[in-house]
Amino acid sequence: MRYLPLTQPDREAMLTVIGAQDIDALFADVPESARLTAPIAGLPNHSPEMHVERALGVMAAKNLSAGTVPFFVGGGAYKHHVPATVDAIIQRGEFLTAYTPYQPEIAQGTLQVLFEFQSQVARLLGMDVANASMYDGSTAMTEAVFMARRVTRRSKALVSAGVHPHYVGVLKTLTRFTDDEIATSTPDLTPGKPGDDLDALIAAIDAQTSCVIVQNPNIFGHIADLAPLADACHKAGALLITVVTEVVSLGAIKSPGEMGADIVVGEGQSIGNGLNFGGPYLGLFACRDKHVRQMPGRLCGETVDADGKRGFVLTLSTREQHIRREKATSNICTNSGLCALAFSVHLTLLGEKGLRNLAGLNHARAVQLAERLGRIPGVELITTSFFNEFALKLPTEARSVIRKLAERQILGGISMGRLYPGIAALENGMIIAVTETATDEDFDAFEDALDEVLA
Amino acid sequence: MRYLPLTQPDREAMLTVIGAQDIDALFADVPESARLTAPIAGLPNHSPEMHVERALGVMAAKNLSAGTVPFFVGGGAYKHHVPATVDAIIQRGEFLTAYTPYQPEIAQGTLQVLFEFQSQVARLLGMDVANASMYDGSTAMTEAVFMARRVTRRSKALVSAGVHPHYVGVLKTLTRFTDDEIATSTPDLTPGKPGDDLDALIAAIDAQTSCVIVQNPNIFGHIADLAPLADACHKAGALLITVVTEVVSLGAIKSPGEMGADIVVGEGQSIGNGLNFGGPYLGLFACRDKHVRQMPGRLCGETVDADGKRGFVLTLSTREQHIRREKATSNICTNSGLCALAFSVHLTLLGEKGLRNLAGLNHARAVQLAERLGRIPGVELITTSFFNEFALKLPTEARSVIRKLAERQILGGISMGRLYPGIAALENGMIIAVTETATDEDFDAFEDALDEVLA
Amino acid sequence: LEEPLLFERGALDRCGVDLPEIPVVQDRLAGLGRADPIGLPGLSEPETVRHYTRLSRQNYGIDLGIFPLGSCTMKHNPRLNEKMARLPGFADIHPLQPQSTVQGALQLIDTLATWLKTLTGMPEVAMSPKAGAHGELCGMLAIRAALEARGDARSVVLVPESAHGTNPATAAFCGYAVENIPANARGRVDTEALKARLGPDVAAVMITNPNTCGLFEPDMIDICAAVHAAGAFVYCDGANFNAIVGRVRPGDLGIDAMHINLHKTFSTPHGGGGPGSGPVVFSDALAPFAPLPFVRKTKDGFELVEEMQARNSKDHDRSFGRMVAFHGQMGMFVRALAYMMSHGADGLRQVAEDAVLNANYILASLKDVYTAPFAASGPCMHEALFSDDFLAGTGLTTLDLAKAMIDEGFHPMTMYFPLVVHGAMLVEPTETESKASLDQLIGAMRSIAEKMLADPDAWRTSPHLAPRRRLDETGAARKPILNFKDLETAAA
Amino acid sequence: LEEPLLFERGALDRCGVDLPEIPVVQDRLAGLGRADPIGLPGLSEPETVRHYTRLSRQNYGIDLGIFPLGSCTMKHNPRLNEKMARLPGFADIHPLQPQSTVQGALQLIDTLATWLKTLTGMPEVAMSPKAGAHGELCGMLAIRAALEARGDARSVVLVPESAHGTNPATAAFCGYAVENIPANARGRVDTEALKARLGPDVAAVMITNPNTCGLFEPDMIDICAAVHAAGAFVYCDGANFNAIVGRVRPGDLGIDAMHINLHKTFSTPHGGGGPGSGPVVFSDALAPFAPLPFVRKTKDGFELVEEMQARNSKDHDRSFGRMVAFHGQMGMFVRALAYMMSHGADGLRQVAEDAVLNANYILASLKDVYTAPFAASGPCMHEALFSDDFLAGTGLTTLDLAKAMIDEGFHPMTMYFPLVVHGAMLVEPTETESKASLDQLIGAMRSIAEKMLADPDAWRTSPHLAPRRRLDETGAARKPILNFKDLETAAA
Repeated sequence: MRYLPLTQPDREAMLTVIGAQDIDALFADVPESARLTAPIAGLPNHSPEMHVERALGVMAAKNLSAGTVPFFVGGGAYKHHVPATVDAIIQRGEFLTAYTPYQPEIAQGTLQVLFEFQSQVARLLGMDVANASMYDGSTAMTEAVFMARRVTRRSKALVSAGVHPHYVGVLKTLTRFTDDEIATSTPDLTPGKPGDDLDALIAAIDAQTSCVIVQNPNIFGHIADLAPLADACHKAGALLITVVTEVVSLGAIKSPGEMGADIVVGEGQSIGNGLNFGGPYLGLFACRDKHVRQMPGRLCGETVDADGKRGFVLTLSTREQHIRREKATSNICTNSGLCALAFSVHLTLLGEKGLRNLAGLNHARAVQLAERLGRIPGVELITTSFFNEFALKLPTEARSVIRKLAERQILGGISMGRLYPGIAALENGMIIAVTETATDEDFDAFEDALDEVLA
Repeated sequence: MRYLPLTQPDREAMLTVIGAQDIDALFADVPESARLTAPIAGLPNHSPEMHVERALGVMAAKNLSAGTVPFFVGGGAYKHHVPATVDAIIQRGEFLTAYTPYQPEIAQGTLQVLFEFQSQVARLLGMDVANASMYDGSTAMTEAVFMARRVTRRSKALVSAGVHPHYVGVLKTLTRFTDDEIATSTPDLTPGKPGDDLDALIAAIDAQTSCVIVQNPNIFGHIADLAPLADACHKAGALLITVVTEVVSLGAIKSPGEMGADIVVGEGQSIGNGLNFGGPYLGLFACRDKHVRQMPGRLCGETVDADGKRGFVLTLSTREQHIRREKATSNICTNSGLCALAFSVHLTLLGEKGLRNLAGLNHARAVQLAERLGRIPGVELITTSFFNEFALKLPTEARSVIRKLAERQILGGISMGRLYPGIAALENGMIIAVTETATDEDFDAFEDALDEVLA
Repeated sequence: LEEPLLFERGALDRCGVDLPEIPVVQDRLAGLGRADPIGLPGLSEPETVRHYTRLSRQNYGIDLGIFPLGSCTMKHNPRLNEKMARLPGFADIHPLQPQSTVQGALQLIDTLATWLKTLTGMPEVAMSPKAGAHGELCGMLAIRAALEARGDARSVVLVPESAHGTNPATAAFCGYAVENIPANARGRVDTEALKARLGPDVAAVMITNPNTCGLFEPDMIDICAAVHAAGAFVYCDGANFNAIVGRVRPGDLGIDAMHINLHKTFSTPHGGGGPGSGPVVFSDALAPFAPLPFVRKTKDGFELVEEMQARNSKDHDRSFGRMVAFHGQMGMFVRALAYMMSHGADGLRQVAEDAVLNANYILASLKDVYTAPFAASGPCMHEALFSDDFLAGTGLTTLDLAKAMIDEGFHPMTMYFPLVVHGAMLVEPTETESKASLDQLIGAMRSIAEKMLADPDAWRTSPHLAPRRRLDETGAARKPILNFKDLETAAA
Repeated sequence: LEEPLLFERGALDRCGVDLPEIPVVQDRLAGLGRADPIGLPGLSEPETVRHYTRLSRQNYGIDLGIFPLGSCTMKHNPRLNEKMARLPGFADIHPLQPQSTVQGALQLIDTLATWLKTLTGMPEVAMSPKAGAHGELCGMLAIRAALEARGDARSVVLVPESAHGTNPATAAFCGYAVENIPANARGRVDTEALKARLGPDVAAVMITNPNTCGLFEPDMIDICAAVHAAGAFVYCDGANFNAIVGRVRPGDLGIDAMHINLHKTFSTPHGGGGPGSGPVVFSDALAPFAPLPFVRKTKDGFELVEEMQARNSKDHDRSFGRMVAFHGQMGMFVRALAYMMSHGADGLRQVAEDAVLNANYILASLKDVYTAPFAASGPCMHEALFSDDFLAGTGLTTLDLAKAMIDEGFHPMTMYFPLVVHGAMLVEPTETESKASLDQLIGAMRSIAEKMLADPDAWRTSPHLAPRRRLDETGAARKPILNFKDLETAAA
């Protein structure tokens, strides 16, 4: 039992101090009928490290990992190259094995990182203030809807057809038992601006509207100017919530803040964090100064210590559930501190210059591939303005195409049939993401295979 | 240039402070004809991290790594399971990126580790005192021969036929231009005690003999009682040098110190360190108290600071070349500090109990496999007393057998033909090591394949 | 040396990465290119490493010493877990890859689910919740969905006053009114008061067991039966499952839902505040309402069921829906399973025993000096509760004591929680502390207490030896500075 | 908290590993089983992590701040290198596996060899030496082998007095008498004295360039020509190659052999004292004598040549033999190649330029306060040399100054080396320090010097803020305690 320091003599000496006859005496409050007298049946006993490694290694080897094949899957999670430095830093025991910084005097490391993270996120999103992270982009978006209700005291949310359908699903689940009204619609595959229903949204805003939610770039990779929508929201007293699932895009395109958003939420996985089969990821959340006291999640603030030295603390905790209990702004308790650290380290390595170059590279490579694939007979490029992700319309059902590509060891993207099950109009759609990790050989292999599969 | 912090404006500002017109002015002492005016031709320019990873990953993938196949190669380097904790600790920046502890006040971490390492090694080898490590086992053995000459003022070294032939090779190279006389012989494959020439060595000791060098377990895995040899050495005023290339054996068999050795050297790779294609490894070196001032290599000692607190420093440096220059005991300068740390961490995790269990497991598994393979028709088990390694005599040339096993993705051991090229009497010999990492399935696969290859 | 802010150190034109050249293409940014400076300072790689390494050294972590935060459970984080989570087959797979290419990942989730169900004695588990509080939400959503499915609109959730603050917040989030149930003098739920309050308006009782006083609720079976008899459900907050894992299966007590904090009981790292992971086990009554997606074993392998309407599934047939964008905290699943397999059934039982033994050892060793409000009622579970009553008259409080511990080299215990005890100090050593470590902590706590009683005035301003003295939290909240504002400096 | 010794913390029956059960067999230990206690204390895994984490925090490393040790070259250690060295294809292969199964490893060695040969302008390289001093030995063995091969027994090696201590030690090891050559007033070899000493008894000249005063030897071409004319060889100590890499190819100067410290010029980590790696480049004259084994490119791939007698090789046909058990420091090769590829030809040139620029910036910024014995003779290379002459009369020395720097948060420079300068202080910033970092160091060094001159008595007992005050090194050497002796404690 390599993790358990007590020896049998230790245990006996301690029982003596306690005055208990045996360990069972310490479990006296457990009803007799519920006491297990032996290790639980049906599970193996303890294993050497070597055996655990072997067993998990066998499971891991059954998966086709992104780095080993031509890879073009996006849809809210992106494969970018993360410098080795990032992982080395987050594995420092002082970061990895620290708790929430409840004792700020001995947690300045975590706290200064969070303050820097908040500052980086606010700038990246073009907003005044960001929190210290949330679970992921989808839950951050739901929290934004609740925040808009608190700010506006209205409860109708209009959701663009371009928002990631899983994000919409989460919002619907978490508002199922609240008074919120969620208005959504289904996108179509009309070439040009897929998922772009900004005009319809502007028309639908009314005096009950608490917020309008748009994603940019949207689920089909399409990018739009949100300024007119922001104006319409503000005229009607509603808030514009913008979702960003590929934050690297903000090195190339105007930030939601610059276009007038009131709340910006995002999935921060793209910077510093791996794919990890969907988690842990990093929810970003930012808003305007005037709304900060309605913001959910942890916040780190600057202050001074008894000697007047600058220091950092968790602050505005009067919003939180450990103080407010049932009146809290949210039931959220933990954040994604370690993922936020990884994000912050990677963004520090990039800096303004590196982020702009990285974004420029992603965009240029995506344009190259989009143009190549768009020339395949029967294939239509649906998204004409995009950052690093675009949709194609195939001459056949995309789910089976993706499957056939996978058989050829190519992870070619996402079928819309998987994201929008049961909607026939979308089933030939395919979403393709291109990052700096894709090589020319990957492009060749993908193009050849797609040609072959569609032939 | 991600590793270079200076910006172009920085460089210009600094040149101004220096009063140099340009960077070339700082290289004014270089003769005109030797000044390169452009980046060196024939080499690529700088590469993104992503590209370096890809290029090295391709090279790495061309190798058959031990953990992926049934693996039985030993001969001075052993595959043991190293707990993940070991690597996590040696990657702490404070250990990894420290220099030789020349300023002990801010290097107590390294120094205390070395003191603990020396203490662990001395106990493991059964000796009074160990140094802070050397390059590897082979160079440590050569240093031991020189030390014996300093102690005895004699220069004839008798080398057992059971010593690793590469170690003997290193000794011969490094004594080629000294006055040392090295007496060696070639082993044979007589079943029972291969490489055991203790009686002949005892007979050969004379008044010119500075030392006798034996390896235990020897290159064929054979283990012997060295006490009679130690007595004979001591009677003749010579030193017994014992080499251990598989230090895990010392959890199961008597230490060289217990059997009377005067100097013990070893290869410490087995504990805490990976195979690494042969390096970096960890030379162990221990001796009796009375000879400590003739010992080569760095030593760490306990002392006190100005407040009387216990602390550690490098000591007895009057033996070393930075003080003694041409009169130093050795030209050795660096040690294997990081490998020593890995060794020490792993041995701390094991402790006495764990080491004994690990050794017991290695032995039991080796006995199991030896008995299985020994039953294959035509195969003869040559080594009858061993720890975790033994020699077989095959009915055919072993080099080609090993090659055929490798084609079947089994790394089956070492052919004696590779270790002793050109010696026909040994070419059917094969040396097989078994550690805790080999599974029953590995045994089955090996036995079946050997059966097949020999059929 | 003080470490400046990144924004004071870096510059917009500094960079710690090298990238391939950007091919020249006609851009497709629709005129939406970002023109203005973003204001993100960069650093070269060596400067980055140094910045964060120096910052890290201003932190305390479990790797440095005991972290006795009660109800937070800071135990050893094995490095094996980190290594396993980084295997490319787990770390480098996309949540939307074809299922045929992630069979090992689905197998891992299924295996972990089996362990959780077996250890809790519950028939179903939802894996996707991202943290403990998210798990509570999952459980309460299932309860409300189940009640609605039977057309039974109920409006009240009962929560004991010793509950985690997240419990009432969660119940409110699901649209329920929250009513508190008082504790009895022994630090447990007042069972009679609870039973008395049950009725047709009560949807559920949320109860933490072992509770936040570190005590087992002895009437749990009885309570569950009464709640069920009243047509309501029992949600158990499983934050303290580490105290009983392998010794008690919560399912045997009669509960309907419970979340499990993988980062507490199963040692995934807290990382300065997260990420967590909060799978929820369910009873048969709630299983059909569990969220999407989930993993199902099929004859050929494993299937990830993402959408109900697309399939004719027999299980989860009335799922309340999706809680997160993808499938949960895979990285934490790998770590937790590595931990479970390492311990096994026998080791996990030992975990609970040692955790409880360590806590009782602290309680027994300090109760003559520290006020121990419930010590008379018998042993505690995994954490020992004290209060600062013994400091009455000195003007010193729990806070002063906690800050004094910092100067002795220890992380303090949890302060002022649970709320039921005034000046509470909740000490949770966990099973991964040695006796020597506990003796050190006990010695320091005794010595501080004795010195405080002897000379109170010397102890009002600790810590003195930490990277910072006491920080002005009031000032921070009054005029919040949440962002580095000085763009000029960064651009310089 | 002070961290006790492992032997004071652990116990023989504690263990931080779990192992499979041992099958029962008839042992084959020939009655040589180890019966007596070994005396090795163990710790559980959590205790082990904590012991070493705490110890690590008593260390200074380049990750924490500048490490300006002259002649030691402490530059940034990229984590990419660590990651690459841990790829199983490099880290988990055995040196005696069949060559067909390690073609990628041999390719890596061959690729690194090509880089080294190209950067130095030399036709051959021996990869196996394990460290710089081992490389010197390799070079001198080749020289002696070459001389013997032509039947030319020579007996003397000339070494400038500013040489690294390993140089004379190595020459002596190869059986040569060592004679010192003085330095001139400009800190360079006295070329005339050297030439005057050349003769038929001189086997070689060992020369460090850039030398240990941080200066380039301007007469190097001339010296090499003279040595060759006298029938001798030039060994160049390449420890300072980082100052000229990409700007000067040592082969163009006429040298015959030079070792390259991979851990200095190419950033492999020092790890508190090693491991190093010291490949040696050779001229055509010495190439046939290079050691075994070596890697050779064949038409099908790569071959590792281990034994001369077994093959009819055309190259290395008079190899002086084997220097190490296997093939060298593979782990360091991977790191060094990752570093080289990252920088490329253009980046490596920039490395030398920035290293030299940084050193000159320090020299220029401090020479008005610190005595800079050779500053008048022009720029330095990669390191700036000062002496403590400016402290004359204060009773303070280089040592006091170094220890004062510790209290300011810096690692001191190299003290009392090179020996040619009394009270020497050798400062090498390397190219991986930013200007801000240099300005901090310069500021601190100025301030200390000024305060020392103003009030000498306040500065005799530094450091005060380090984990330890000044340690009694004399006492340690007089009665050496090299081993924890108290077995009883450990067994308790």
